[in-house]
Amino acid sequence: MIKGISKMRLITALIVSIIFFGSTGLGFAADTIKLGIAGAHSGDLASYGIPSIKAAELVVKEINEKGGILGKKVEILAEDDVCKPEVATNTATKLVSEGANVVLGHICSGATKAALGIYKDSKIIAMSPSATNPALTQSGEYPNFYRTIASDDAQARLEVDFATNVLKVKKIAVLHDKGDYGKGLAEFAKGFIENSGGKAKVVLFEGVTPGAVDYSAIVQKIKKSGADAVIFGGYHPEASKIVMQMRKKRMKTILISDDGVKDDTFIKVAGEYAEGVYATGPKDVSSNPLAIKATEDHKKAYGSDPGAFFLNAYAAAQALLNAIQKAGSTDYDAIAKALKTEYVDTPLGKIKFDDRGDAIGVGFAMYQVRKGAYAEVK
Amino acid sequence: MNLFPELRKSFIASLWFMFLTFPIMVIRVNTIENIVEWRWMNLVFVGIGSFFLSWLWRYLLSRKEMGVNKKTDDQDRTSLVSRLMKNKQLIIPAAALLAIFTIIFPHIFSTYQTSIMITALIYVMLGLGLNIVVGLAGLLDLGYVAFYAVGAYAYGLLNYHFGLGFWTALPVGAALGALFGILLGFPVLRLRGDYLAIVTLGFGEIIRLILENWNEFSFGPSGIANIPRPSFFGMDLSIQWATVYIYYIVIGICCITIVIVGRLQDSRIGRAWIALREDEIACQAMGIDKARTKLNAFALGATWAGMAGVVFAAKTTFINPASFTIWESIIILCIVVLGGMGSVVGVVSGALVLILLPEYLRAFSEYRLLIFGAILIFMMVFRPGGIVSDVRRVYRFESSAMDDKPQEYS
Amino acid sequence: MNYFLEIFLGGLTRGSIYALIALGYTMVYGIIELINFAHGEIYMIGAFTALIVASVLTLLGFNTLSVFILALVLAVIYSCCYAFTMEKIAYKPLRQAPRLSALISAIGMSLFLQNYVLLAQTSDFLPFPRLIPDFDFMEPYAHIITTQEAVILITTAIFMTILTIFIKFTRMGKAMRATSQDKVMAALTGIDVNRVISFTFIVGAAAAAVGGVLIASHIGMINFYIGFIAGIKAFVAAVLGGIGSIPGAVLGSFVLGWTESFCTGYVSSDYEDVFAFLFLVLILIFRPAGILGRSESNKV
Amino acid sequence: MKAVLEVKGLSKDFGGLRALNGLDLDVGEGEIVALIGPNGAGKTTFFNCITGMYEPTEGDIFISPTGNGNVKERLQGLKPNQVTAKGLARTFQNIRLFQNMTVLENVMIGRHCRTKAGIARAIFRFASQRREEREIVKKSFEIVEKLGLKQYVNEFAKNLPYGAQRRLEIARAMATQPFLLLLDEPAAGMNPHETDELDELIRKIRKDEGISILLIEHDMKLVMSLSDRIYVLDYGQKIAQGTPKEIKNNPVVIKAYLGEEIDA
Repeated sequence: MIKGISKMRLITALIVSIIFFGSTGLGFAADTIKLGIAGAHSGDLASYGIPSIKAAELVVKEINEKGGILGKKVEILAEDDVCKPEVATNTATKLVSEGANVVLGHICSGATKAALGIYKDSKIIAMSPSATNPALTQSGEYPNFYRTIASDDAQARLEVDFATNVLKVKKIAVLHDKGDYGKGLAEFAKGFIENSGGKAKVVLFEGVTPGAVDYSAIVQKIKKSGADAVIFGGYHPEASKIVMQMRKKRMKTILISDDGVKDDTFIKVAGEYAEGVYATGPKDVSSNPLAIKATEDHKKAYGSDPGAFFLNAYAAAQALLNAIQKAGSTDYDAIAKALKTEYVDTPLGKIKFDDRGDAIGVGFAMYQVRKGAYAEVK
Repeated sequence: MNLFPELRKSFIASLWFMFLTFPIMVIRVNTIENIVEWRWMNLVFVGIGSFFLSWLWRYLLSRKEMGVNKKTDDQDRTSLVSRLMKNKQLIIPAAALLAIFTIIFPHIFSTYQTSIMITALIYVMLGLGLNIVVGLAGLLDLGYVAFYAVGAYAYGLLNYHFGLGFWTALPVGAALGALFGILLGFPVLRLRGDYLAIVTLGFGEIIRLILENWNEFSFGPSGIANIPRPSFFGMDLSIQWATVYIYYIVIGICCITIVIVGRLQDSRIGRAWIALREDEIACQAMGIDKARTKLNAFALGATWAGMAGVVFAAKTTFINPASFTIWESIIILCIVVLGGMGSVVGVVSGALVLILLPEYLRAFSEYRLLIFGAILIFMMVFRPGGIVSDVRRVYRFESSAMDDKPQEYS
Repeated sequence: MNYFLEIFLGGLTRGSIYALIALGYTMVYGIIELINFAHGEIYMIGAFTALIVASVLTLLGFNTLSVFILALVLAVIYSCCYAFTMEKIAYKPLRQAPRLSALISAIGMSLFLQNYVLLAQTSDFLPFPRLIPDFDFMEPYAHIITTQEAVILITTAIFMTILTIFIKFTRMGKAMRATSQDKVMAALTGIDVNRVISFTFIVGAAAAAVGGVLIASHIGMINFYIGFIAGIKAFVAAVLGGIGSIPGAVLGSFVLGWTESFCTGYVSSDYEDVFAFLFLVLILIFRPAGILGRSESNKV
Repeated sequence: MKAVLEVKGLSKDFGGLRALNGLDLDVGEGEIVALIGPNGAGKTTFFNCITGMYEPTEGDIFISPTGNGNVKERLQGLKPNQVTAKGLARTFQNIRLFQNMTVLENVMIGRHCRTKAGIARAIFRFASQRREEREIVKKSFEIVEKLGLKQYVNEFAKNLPYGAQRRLEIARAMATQPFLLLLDEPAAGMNPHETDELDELIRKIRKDEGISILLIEHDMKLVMSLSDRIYVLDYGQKIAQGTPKEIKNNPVVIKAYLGEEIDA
């Protein structure tokens, strides 16, 4: 027994606080299929996480109106992980203990990596609409992970091929925002350029500090390196700051970036400086009838255009629920088999999943900002 | 409290707040589609809200002023909580009840609750560590997260390269923490107060930035994944049982920490720290080696942070630099100051409140941090000494000097 | 040579941005020895107020120059009101409390203001209208220094000179210096200490508001979080120059700005922040009171 | 009589200002020596040079602690805590007590340099550590009682009356078992009754503990009644030394204190 008086004082304090905060465990309602949704629903990356909830809500509403799946209604459990790994583990544990059958999420690669260990142990399939880190599927450590978006190396490959073959630029500066998404993509791009057989050279490889007050120093360095084009890995705030300061310094350097920048907010924030910027993004599906219907539903339900990764989340929700329908049960292996065998119609086209978890039929296309809007570059 | 002046003051306050929050609360501008949205309802809410809030605020402030005068005349102003702990009959049953509760906790609550409680207990360890540096020795350390990161990455990297298990990594993490504590302690020996704070803040950021940029060493922003959880005699456990197992490990470490910190506080070293906090020049003039005492404080504080880092890495199985930002240092500092500087019981309750509260405020998720900020201000204005203000040890001497034995009673 | 000049000017612009914010930190610290964590948020609120006012006015059809003036003036007024209210709520009751409690209260206020703007406005980035038109006479030098950078430099210089003159030669300036030396003695000599402290917060907030408007139009976008990072950097600059001394804050800001710029220009921008913090640590070890700070040796 | 403290040619410059100019001084075993002089004469600077707070510009300081023969040790260059460990304890002109610690704990801090318990012993609380702790508490309590502070033993230092705070500072200094006690204006701000008590207290300390005392004081009645020898300092220079009687009617001292006699 712990000796001495002051230890006793502590133990009384512990008891007071734990009783006050311990709330009773949640009982399981087994009569519904639980679709967990995990991602950043608050904080500065909320704009990437919230559209996924809306996408799932639309899909679930439609399915429940048609009588749900296997005769059960589908219920949504949305949990916020603020795109932080340590919060993601708590969120994942909560979804597992609330009995989620499948999980749509997480949004950021770091949070996804932290949570996947927990889903793997509890044999729960997780499908992310936006985590593009290649190691999630290629490392083979996460058999329960699927995604409805291509991985960074595919994006980097497309960006480098476009720069060297279509734009025929010789000197490329590769920048990133020191984040795991941005830096991962930039490293792939650097690798592809270096072994592109001398078609182009990496004249600069550096990270910028997100949220810095001023980028003129790095812009000067780009100018000094004589780069014809800049490949930037990261999100739109940093990209627009860099392109603005480049244009203000009358620099003509081309900017090529990733799907973190292929986002309408980029055009609105960068304004006329965004003109001519290239960015990779999911294949253009605006002609796909399902995509048009999904976007219409969103406008009708929420009165605004859908946000980032909306269509990917919509497709992921459909794929998950369709797999449960086809598998006839919420059993892990049955769903996994269904995902790998059954084609499913989604706004991203007819997709199926390869054995590592990447979606077949989902690829990237190159877009350019022309007259204030992204247009696909054939 | 005559009514009319209060009414007038509240009315002025409400007008003031309506003017103050007018642009940000009422007008929401969508510069993208260039439409301006006028939300007049917000103005009404602000007006009414501030009317009553200002009244409450003034009432509490006046009570605080009266309270202060009342306090100074009766010397023994120990707070309710401390008096509660003083009388004997209450302590023993409360302690027994608590021990039982902590043991059965993981079985009566869901894994989610246990995993939050583990996070809270990790912060108890961090709080107790920082308490030595800030609470006892009075050295304002804003870069404490650096040692936390050292512990976490020690386990992550050593496991990745040499396959070190949890139980071997724990002491290594603690030792590395202590080493970094001394390394970062040396340069700041001569600094005082806010300069010490800003240099330690600098160290915290330097270590995080090095972890973020030095890919070859620390895998940079992508971090280190699947760090093994402590296995139960070689047997890998399912998530539920692993969480329960980690829970008991953390409870064990916390109890050891509490015992050791408690003993340190009432020892010769502890008194030297408090003397250092009170008056550096007098403490040196009384024969205390200032440099060694400061380094002791830094090293010991950092040891607990190192151990907490190892436990954190084991619990989340994934670490990256983004979870060791300056906000962690600030949260731990708030725990120490809000809990009650220098008092073990205060720091423990501070950690439980500050970590569990935001989790249980999850219901109104967006307002979580707003309320948290308001609570910080409210607590500091009305209880600057923290929840449990540090009650010094008291010795009773009954008989005459020569033969009595001081009976410890605190 | 041209590259050196550009990096130098880049450092100057960055330094003047930090200076406008660092000023608030130094003055508040000089008066009540408090690290005003929420000062970064005052800078952000200034930017947001200007954004709102500018958008409303452009919709009502005002010409750009009057929009710029009005937005700047209103931003300053509102920032000062926020600073005044913040001081009355979070700091005044804590005058006699231990210093750490006031620090935690400042942290709480910073958290509160950030989320207040996040919830009232939006979590996304908002494009900031280009308030400062590009003067044509600056066109030929555009590639070295743009109009925004020039305006920032000039405004900072003007603001610093006005303030130094104010502190040195006016009655309130003397009262502020007296209060920063010794609050009790100042009160005894008939200075209304509370009014002086509020006034210091207001002047610090005005500088931050001006900074907020200029920087936002230079960078072109704002969100609820810009105050925090800029705040930390400005505080580092204030301590670098010797916390409590106004010329120190300015010098510290430019030194920090140059360190970061030259490190990016000649080493790598990956380690830009590491260099800035290493530089700070080295200076403080050898000059424990900062470059211009007066090291108060306490009498034995 | 053996000199426990010998100071030869001690000087101290602050930038251009020469605060101390070639001061020679010594204190015999068990002697009470007073150091007087107008304000700013360099008295406290002298104390700070001896106790290691300041680094003297020139001069030597030797000590040979009571009872261990005629061994001379140099003192400059030691840090204040080393000086105290050697056996010189001091009090401060403006009271520097540990405000939020109890009276007993203030005195226990004095025992610090005489005890050895480190971190490990504190954690594992071996028998030796517990014995040492009891020893510290007992010795400290004895000193507290001797200095007449028994009724304040668990009071916070900041809540003590002024006279009691002064005595606590002396108690704390005595806890370090010094052979030489340096008192910096102990009677400052005391009323006559308290000063007499202090006079009697200092005599008792010298008699019971055999501690020699070096005293800085303005209260001439106390100085004249207490000290065996007196040094007079003015503008960093020693202008006179000798027994109280000699100093009382030494013209140079009178001029320094009372200024020139202006003949009408």
